[in-house]
Amino acid sequence: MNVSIRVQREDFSLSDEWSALRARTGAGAGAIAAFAGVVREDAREGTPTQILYLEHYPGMTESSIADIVREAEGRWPLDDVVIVHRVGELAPGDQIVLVLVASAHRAAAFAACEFLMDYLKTRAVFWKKETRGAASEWIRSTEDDFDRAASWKGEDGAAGD
Amino acid sequence: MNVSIRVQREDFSLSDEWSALRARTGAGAGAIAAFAGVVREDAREGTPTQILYLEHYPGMTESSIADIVREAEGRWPLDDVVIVHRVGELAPGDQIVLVLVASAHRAAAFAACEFLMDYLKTRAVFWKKETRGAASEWIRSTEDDFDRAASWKGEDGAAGD
Amino acid sequence: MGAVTVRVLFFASLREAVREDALDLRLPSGATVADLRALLAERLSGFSEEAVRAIADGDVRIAINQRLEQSPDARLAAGDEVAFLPPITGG
Amino acid sequence: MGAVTVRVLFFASLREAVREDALDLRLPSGATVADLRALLAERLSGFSEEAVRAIADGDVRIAINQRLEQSPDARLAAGDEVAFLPPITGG
Repeated sequence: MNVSIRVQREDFSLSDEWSALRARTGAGAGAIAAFAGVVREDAREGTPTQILYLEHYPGMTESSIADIVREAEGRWPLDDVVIVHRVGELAPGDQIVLVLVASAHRAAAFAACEFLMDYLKTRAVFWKKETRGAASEWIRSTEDDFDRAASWKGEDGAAGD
Repeated sequence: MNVSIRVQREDFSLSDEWSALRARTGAGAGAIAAFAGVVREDAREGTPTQILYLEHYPGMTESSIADIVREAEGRWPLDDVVIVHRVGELAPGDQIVLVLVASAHRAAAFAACEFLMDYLKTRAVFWKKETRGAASEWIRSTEDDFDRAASWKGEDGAAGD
Repeated sequence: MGAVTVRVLFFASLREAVREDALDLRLPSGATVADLRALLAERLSGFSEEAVRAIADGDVRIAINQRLEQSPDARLAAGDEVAFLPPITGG
Repeated sequence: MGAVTVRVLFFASLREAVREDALDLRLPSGATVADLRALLAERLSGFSEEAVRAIADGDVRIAINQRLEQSPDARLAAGDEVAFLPPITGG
């Protein structure tokens, strides 16, 4: 089982990640599910170009993602997981997140990929700041995501382990 | 809404399909889900190298896939769908199928991608023949897939339209 | 009485049994799918009993002009493409 | 009475309010998370009322050595990394 988790400012290449995963898994993993998130253009008319700034807690963010990958491994038979999440300033159209999951089974690959994305988008340790023209604000979730993050971490979910 | 459906003997390049889709969708589609199927190595010990031969009905196969893509479009808001399915002789490790779905919404992209794969793997008009050493046989589904295929096609589901 | 010519296609196991992927067949005007099955069975008898059995097999579906046709009483028209489809296995 | 030095980290809106991403703070031995909050509020008063409010904000969670710590009575040890985390928004 290969797990690769990266939080980085640089853009990523789906092609490169895909080729590397295919080279590792060969004919063993019959199913590869992938998801890429792209920063969306704001649909509201007349809004100035929107810049998204993402901040993370180096170490804690990665290890909390590693925890959730371990949880996915416990639920589904997985061969390979690649997660790349960007931080820093991003503009509409920029790639922001990539998840690749290889498994012998199609349903497992899909389910794990969606599970990991749901976690990343709502509960992973990232903060987002949105800038439109001169106005900037830190986005506040309406729900208390951190409580939920704490609940999956559980007693033995020490980050960094 | 772009829909691209190809049934072909040649291998496909996820990178090329991905780049083309990204160029078409730009910042509009925030979510891209992808699935690739790879011919699996037979896990049974001592089995000779397995060759898979896929046959289709040119025209009917593609148009029945187009029907199911239209059904997916009716269920989820989709921006772009790419389906490539290979036919002919395939060996373990060979790519066999690729589905890409772009949508503004993550859940829609995942659901439509999985829906399309389920259709392709069980109900699309393909026949499979497996060869192990000197023995070849056409695989028969245990369920009557065609009845189910007929049911989703419905009254006005004329192929080729 | 007039006649119609239809194009008959075979796939997968049936194609192998018949040893052809396509045939042009002349049928009397007003011929039905059932008539076509009977004519084919007759033509193939002595050539391949496996093909005869496969043609008669209820699991083999018919598509006319790439659309599934459930009724054995459906009439064939000149130029129709009639496909004999063994049970599919998906991709 | 001895003292411990801990490293305090601030993120996102809190980092901006405090205008620092990290501070080293000396606390009496046996100091708790609540003591740290109080000391920080005192240090920041007069500098940034926004920062004082944010530090006191119940929505701001504490992680000790990258692990969430719910209890205000948790004791700090020398070299601990204590992070103040505003509500996350996910990636």
